[in-house]
Amino acid sequence: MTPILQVKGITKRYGGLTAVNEVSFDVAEGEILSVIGPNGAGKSTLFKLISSFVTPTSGEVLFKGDRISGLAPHQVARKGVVRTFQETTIFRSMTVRENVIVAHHLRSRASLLGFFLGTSLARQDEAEFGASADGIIDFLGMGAIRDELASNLPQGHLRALGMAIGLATNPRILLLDEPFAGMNHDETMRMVGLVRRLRDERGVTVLLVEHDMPAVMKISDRIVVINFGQKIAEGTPAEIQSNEKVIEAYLGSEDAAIGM
Amino acid sequence: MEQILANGLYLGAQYALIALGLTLIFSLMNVLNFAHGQMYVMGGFVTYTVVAQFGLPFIVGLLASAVVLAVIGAVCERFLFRTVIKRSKREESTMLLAAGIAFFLDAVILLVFGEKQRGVPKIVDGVFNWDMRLIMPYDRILIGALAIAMVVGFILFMQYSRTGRAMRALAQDRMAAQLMGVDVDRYSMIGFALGAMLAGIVGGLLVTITGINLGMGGPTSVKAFLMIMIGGAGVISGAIAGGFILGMMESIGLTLLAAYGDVTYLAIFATLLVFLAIRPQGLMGKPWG
Amino acid sequence: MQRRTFIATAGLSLAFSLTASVAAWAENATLKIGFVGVTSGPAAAWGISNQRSMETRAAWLNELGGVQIGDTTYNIEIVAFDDQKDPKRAIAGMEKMAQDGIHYVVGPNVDDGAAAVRPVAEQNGIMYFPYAFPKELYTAPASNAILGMVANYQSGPAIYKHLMETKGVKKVAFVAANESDPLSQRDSGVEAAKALGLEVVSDSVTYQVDTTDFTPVLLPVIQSAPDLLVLSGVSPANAPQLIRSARELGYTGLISTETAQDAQVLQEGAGELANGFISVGGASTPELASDAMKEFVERYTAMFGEYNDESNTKVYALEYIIETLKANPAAIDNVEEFKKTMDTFEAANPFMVGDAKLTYVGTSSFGQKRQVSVPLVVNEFQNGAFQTLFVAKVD
Amino acid sequence: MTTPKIPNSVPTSFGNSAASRPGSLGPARLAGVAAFLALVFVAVPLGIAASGRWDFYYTLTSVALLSIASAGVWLTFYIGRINIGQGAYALAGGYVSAVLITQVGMSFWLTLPLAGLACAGLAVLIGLPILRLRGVYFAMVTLVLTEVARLSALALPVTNGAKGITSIPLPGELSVLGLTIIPDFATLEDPKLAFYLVAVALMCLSYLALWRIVNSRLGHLCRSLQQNEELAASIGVNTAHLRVLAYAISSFFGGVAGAMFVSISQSIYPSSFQVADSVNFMLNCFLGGLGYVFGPMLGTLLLYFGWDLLFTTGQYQMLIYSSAMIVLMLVLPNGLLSLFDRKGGGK
Repeated sequence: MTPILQVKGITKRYGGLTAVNEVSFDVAEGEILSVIGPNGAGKSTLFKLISSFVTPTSGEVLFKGDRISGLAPHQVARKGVVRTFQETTIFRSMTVRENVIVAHHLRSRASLLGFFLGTSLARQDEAEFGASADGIIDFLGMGAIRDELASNLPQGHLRALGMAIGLATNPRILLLDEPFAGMNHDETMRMVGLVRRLRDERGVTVLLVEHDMPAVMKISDRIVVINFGQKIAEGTPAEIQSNEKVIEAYLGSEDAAIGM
Repeated sequence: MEQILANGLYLGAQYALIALGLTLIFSLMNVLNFAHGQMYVMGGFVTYTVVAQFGLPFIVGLLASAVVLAVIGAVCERFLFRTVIKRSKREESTMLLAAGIAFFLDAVILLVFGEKQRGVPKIVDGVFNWDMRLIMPYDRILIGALAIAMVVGFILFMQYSRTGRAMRALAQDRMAAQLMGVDVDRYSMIGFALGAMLAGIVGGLLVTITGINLGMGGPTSVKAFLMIMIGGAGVISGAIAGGFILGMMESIGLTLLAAYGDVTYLAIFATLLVFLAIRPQGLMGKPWG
Repeated sequence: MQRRTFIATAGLSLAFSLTASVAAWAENATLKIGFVGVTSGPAAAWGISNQRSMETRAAWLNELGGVQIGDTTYNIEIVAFDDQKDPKRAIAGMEKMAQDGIHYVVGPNVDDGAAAVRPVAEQNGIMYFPYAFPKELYTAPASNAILGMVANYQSGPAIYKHLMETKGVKKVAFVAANESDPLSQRDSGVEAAKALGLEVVSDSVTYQVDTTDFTPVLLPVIQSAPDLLVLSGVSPANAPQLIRSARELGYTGLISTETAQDAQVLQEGAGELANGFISVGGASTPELASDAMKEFVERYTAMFGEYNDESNTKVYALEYIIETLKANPAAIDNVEEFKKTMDTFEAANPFMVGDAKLTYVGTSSFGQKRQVSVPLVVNEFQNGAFQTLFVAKVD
Repeated sequence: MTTPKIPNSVPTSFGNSAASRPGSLGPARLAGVAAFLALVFVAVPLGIAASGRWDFYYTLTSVALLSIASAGVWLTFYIGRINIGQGAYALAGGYVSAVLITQVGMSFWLTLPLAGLACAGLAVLIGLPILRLRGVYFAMVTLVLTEVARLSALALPVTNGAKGITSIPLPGELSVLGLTIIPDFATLEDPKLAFYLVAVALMCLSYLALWRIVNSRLGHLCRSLQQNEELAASIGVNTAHLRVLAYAISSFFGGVAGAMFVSISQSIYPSSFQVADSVNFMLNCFLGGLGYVFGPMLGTLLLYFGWDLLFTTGQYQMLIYSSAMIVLMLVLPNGLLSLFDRKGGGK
């Protein structure tokens, strides 16, 4: 089976600095793949390269065999490659439900003019978006805060809302940017469960960039490790945990010990 | 050619000084001060009153302009902008306030100083004439030199004085500055006063050459906006560069395009639009100001 | 009425005008005369000199017991509207005048405003006296506008001709601000100069009104080496700077303009360099001014603290309205009567010495009498005051 | 530059929760609309006839037209852009109408939508590069745009330059299939009432359109853009496209208002709409409140009438006007309509 996403020799240079250097890996359909690496390893840049918020200096990203690097972010999203944001990026002055509804944009069948005129197709769309949004909100366990203004939410909920927004676009592959950052153990475990269900129940392929080792080990089917912009290892959690290079990289950077 | 450069340099020096005050206020408080031009006019009239009406020396007039405008600036910040910034949900609301202040100053200037063009006699007579290649009246050379000195003085002040450093910290990151123990309210007020003062000083300087009238406020603000767009909003070096570039463009444009009549400013604007389309943050600005 | 109690810079004036108004406020009827023009913002100077000269003259007439028109004695009340130099506001002002039952309005001060109020004036039967030069305002089918001064296309040729004959001017250059009024005046000036056989060496240079340094503007003009530099439609604010820059660039020829200037502004802004500058003035040069004009200047100064030389011309509109109404009282609320009277109207000119007359002119420029006859006085600036160069008449 | 703070009050809710379906007219809202229409089309003319204040017709006509232009500015605020350039489009719209009438001999009623469309087209050309700018940069560029429009009007041959276009005929008859919908204005004894009715009808249409935009998906997407452009892009919104679309609609409003003004003054000059007008359009929006669809209408009414009412204060008019503006800003920095926030959100 061809991989759903292929990263081929992607490189990004800023002036003299090479943030990402010749990184290649594949993501198979229906898998949860994590990209890890010490601070400053180039994870964020890699993430932006894949979601096409940044254009690569060389190399390319293919989605289902089509090149997506170089496209505008909204075009990439349109193909089914959708990212969430590291910061708590949401539409702050909308309610939770409005956030999710607006994110249904890609599923519109009616044109903007149709929506303006309130055609029956547009009304059908709106009704569907509402129902779908409610479904997503319930799925993520946010039913109680449905009509809360997003700017009033605590951080854990914001992260979930970010994911809900991503889900609303009906993605084939969801790119999660540090979904566990700043969470305590319980919250992390709940989020791990959510991401699993995302894949199991909705068939969404997940690629995540993360820092939190225990969570990554728990959640991932496979892991890609990068350091200093280069891929140093790839494999199952068990393989990564015993990889010399990886241990060295993490010890060398005095970052969190691995796999505890 | 020499003439064009000299004209551009002279214009640039005064423009830079105007832009400095505007950009200082912008960098500290994110306020686009629509009333900047009116403050400049106010400064001109104060100097005029002191010099031409009371018969005091020019330097006294200049000092009076500086003091009056600094007070006006401080009052505006303390009692108007601070309140609105705290209470408003959108920071653009300060634009409405600034426009209101511009109207208000216009009204005050009309009532206090009248509607006529005013000017003070030349402070130095004579014209420097180098073989008809470069003609520059001495008073213009003096004012240009003074303006450049002020720009340099301002940079040194921002670079080395305690107040200047505190303001730079504030401009860089308000939050961080607060954490580092910078008294944000106090330095915002000082910054605003200083910005207004700069506007007043330019007014005072130029009243000896161009004179001053009620109508110069609005257009001056627009020109100052142009300069900080060219250089990059909220960046001191950008304001200076913007001032000199606009001065040069005007000088060159008026000479080269004279035969085509009314198009110099149209050309400048068109260039600016193209430039900003390529480089939205101006020459030296951080992206998005 | 409240308008009379202006608090001017001198506290004296308050007391003066208060007593004046109280003394004169008998049981006279009130005749309202309107003013729609710009009295705030950048161009405030134009409208303010209008409004103040009207108010000064009105207060003075009221103090004398009012104006007798037909069998009724009226006190004059000036109703002023600030249009902020916005044509849209000017329409609102004219509507306000119509609402107040006013049939005679002075203003607006600029071309766009004068054109914009035309429909309102015509629909509501209002005669108005713009200080704007577009000919279509005064030529048929338009008939409600009366030009309140001498147009530049009338004074220009007179000045050029005079300078050709007396100073041997052959080459002329024009500079104008990049705005409607000055540009139109430049174009008609160029036309007039060419018609007189002058060589126009530069006519494309313009400047932004907010220019702070005119050297780069004037450089190419001076290099074209004209004998006469015409500052078309120059505002009093820009004139001294332009003169100064031209002189500092070494220009030694003549400089002239067809707009009215203020002597003190010239003196402050350009000093000696302005000597020899030729402009069009009102009727208060020492040779021409009657005692009434001198008293007007005194009263104006007492009321508002400072005189404005432009008011020499601007005092006339009100005088024309009142005198025409006196000549035909039926016109007081019927402008058609006013128009009929205009053709034959003649009255003594109180502001000029000798037996000068107030009449309506404009036949040769507009094909109908739609212009007040004010003396075309061409002045030369010398050491802080205007001296009369020559006086001419417009027909 | 930080992202703008956004009003907490949500102007409109959307989705099909029972409370308010998009675009649905509940009985309360329907009554409000009916009352408003009755006010502008019946009560105002009756009131003016009763009081004899005929000059109010022009004042209110101006308010209606200026509020249309302001509505456009408001829409650009809605996508998070401070627009101080609406005067440029009003001027352009005015010139399009004037040129088509005087040189092509087209009916005014046809030039009205054409003026709007021409401005929308112009906005696409200008908007493509400048809409990439944000915050004060966009604000300052648009401010310069008004000046560009004035200089272009002076320089272009088709505009008749400095002399302007004058003696433009009044709007003629508008008839469809031989049925007269609008009579020839020149045959009316006094076109004031006719102009007023046309202007308020246009205003009602414009605000209906604006209200529909805000309450339809287009409005929701605009709001998403205003709040976070990156996130909007990540959910598949073509942000560049949407910005240009909103800006074009905004400029359409400006063009229509400008063309209508030209038919009233029967003349246009390069100075007919100036920087001061552009600033005023923006102020109208601020004053009314940026979070409320009807904010710009109220703001225009207040600012315009405020100046008019101060007419009797003579030379202190400007002083009082500006002081009032500053005080208002201090007391209600979020716009007049924020007064109603405590009672549960604006309209």
